Amino acid sequence: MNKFDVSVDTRLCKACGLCVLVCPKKVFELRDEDGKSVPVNALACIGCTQCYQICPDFAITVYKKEGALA
Amino acid sequence: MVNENDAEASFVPMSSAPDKWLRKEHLPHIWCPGCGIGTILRQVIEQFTKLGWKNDDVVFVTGIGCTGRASGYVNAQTLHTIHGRALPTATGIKMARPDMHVVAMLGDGDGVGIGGNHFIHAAKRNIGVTAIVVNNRIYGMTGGQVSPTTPQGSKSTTTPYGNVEPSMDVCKLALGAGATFVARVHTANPVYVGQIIGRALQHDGFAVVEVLSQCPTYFGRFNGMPDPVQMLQWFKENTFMAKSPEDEKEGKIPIGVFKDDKTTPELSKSYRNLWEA
Amino acid sequence: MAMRREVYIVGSGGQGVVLMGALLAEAYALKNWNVVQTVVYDAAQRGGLARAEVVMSDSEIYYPKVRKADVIVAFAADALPGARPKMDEHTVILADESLKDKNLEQYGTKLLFVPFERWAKEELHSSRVMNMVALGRVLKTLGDVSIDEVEQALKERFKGDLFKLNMAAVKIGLEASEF
Amino acid sequence: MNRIVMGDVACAMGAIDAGLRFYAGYPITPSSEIAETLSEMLPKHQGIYLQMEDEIGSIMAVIGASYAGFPAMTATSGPGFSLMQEAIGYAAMAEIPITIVNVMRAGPSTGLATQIGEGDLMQAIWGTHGDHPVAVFSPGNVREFYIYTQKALYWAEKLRMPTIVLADEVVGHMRQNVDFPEPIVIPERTLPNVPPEKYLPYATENGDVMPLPPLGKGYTWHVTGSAHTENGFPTIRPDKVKELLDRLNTKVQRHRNELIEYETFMLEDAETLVISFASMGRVSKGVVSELREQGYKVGLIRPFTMWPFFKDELSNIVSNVHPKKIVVPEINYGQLRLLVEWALKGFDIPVIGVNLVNGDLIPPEMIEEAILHG
Repeated sequence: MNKFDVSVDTRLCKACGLCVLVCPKKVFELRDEDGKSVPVNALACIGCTQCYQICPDFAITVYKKEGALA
Repeated sequence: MVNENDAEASFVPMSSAPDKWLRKEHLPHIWCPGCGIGTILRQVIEQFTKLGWKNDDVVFVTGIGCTGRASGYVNAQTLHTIHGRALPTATGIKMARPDMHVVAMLGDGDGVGIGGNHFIHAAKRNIGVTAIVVNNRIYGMTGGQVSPTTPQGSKSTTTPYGNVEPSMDVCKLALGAGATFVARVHTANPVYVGQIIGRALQHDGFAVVEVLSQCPTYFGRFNGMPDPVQMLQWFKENTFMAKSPEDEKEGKIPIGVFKDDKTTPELSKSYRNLWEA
Repeated sequence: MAMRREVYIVGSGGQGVVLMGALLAEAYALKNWNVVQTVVYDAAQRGGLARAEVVMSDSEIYYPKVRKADVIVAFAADALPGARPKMDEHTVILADESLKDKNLEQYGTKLLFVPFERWAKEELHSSRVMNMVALGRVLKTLGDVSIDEVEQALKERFKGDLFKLNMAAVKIGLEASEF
Repeated sequence: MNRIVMGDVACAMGAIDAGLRFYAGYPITPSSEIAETLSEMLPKHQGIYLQMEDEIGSIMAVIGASYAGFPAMTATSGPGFSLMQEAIGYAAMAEIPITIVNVMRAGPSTGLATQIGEGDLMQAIWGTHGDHPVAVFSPGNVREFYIYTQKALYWAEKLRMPTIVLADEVVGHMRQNVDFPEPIVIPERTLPNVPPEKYLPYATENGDVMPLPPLGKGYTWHVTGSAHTENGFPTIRPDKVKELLDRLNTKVQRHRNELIEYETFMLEDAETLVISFASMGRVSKGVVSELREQGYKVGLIRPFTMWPFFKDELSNIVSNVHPKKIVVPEINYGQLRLLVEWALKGFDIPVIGVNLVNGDLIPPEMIEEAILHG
């Protein structure tokens, strides 16, 4: 079971693609219709937050599972 | 393997900074796709969160230009002042209320162009203000004109044949004027940007963090790097860790903390010695 | 009829023109007269033109500058041509004796050369207090203020030896006989 | 108590007695004595004196300090006043209380640095771009410099706006014996009567803008010089922009009756009415007084509030007194005269200017000449 999750607020995303650049696990893809980022592979997220740290649009949130035993 | 406690488990955001420090109702912000200002602002609010500061103890001051709009998005005491004058405004605030955390976020035009003299004198006074200079090396808001930090030879809407003038070095200027904390970072390494801003915010005196930032819309597009990814790549390849902005290495830009002087008295506190006398 | 005294002091920056005017005003203020002092000076702090105009009246002073001077004190001659409209046949010019060759006779008023600077230097070893010698001499000419009143004015400005020096200088001017 | 005080010093004393806590400035003749005096006095009153790198830095530091809760002012003369204009507009738009003292000197540019002029009247009223409200007070002697500095500070805080004291070199540099009145004290900042989450910094309360809360009390709001809504954030919505600018421009007029002050002197039966401000107002009063003694029917109005202009009041006075002509002496080429002509549009009364700019006061004889033969 994955301990992390990631979401992109498409209202805020401006399709710059920096999350795609920095993600070591290829979590994101830019969708065809408007180039905005979609976490197509969120299950692969390792919680490194690089996407979160660089996203200039405050569009990305990385979640950590709490309450579960590690 | 499914854990039996999963029923009570929930996913929570890894950082509380956006909830606490952003005026989310004003997003999306006005900056272009791929602009570095948002990345830097993200790092600033992450540090506010780490330091445990209260929203109404932070006064966040900006001038005019792209970076000038940052104040509108921060959930603090915010002032969007006039062009080039964020630092004297911040100086007045800090002098009146030394207990406040006063942060000024400036662009390169704001900081060392129209506001250059204020920058020099804020450094000379060692006023307890953190100056984050977002250096995208161009005037973005007005459509891509040359700025004081545009590299010699670079194109802009007002240097169509390449910039004839040499560019200004923000860190050397800050050091020369007496700033007590001086550092340069770039947006290709946001976590390091955050670390250094965090040190600057805790510095008791005038702290300057120059953040090299990408403007893909103007600087990038005019100079062969229209994609922000290309610009970040350029920062990575053309910078090196150094101890001084005077250090040289294959024409690259020195990065790092160049000064961290904790002995020089901060002005808003030292002025109050006159009160006791 | 209201009493009005008008004194015009001209000199170079650094000769104590403004201070002299201020003390003159203060001495009269102690008598409960209204006083106004205005000054005009060049950009240069030392050596440039300096003028002080002092008006004292037992009623309200509207025009704060000198209209017809009762006394003009001249430490330097440069400003005198500009002061000509402020002179009439009653105006007394008290000029430092160093101005004897400056053709001050042309102004056609009561003209007296007084060795302000020489007395200050000879008797008090300080040419700096020539303005206080002149103050004494002006007070003597006007005749409204007693020595006690000047002394009080000086006491409010100077302490210790500085007071003694300045007071001694004023006395030289006040007690000078006509010559 | 009767003591001899220089005008600039009286301004500084007035500010301190009113509760000034912050001064930032840049030295310029003939205002520098205000800075010198405050640099000595402010630290003794838990206040701050800062000499900034220029006039723009000075007024911005003043805006910052006032925002942070310290009653604040700056002082300058014409060249510095010109540099401050953009920031005066910012203070008007952001509704941050500040006071600017302009000790006027003569002529454009450096002009006559040490001598009197009164040519900044229009600049004080309409100096900045984009049409903004200010209140302008003008003292004519040392005592009035003390009083109107306090009134300017008081009204700046009361109406959350920039106010200007328009003195001149003679008022600033003259030493005069003076008996100061009871001080007018700057009102203290109080917490808004709504909780932080309900606070709208630019909403109105009884027609006036909401009070500024002290910093660090839970209220976080945004200040901008851009057009904004009640919550302080930029807007380009035409209805909201209009609402803001209408409010800014009417708030001075709404308080005009409290703001407007002027002195009348020997108006009864006056066939000639003299209107004059600052130092020339004082000189003119002397001329009127002398001419009355000689039996001439002449009266005087000395405005202390230059803006809002006492338009209605002047027009009422003229309706009652019926002067045959109006004489306006001023050390410029007719700025007050223009305002008087505007106020008296519709009256068929000649308005004669007495104008001389040579670094000195206009001599009484010139005013007399205009009254008797102009």
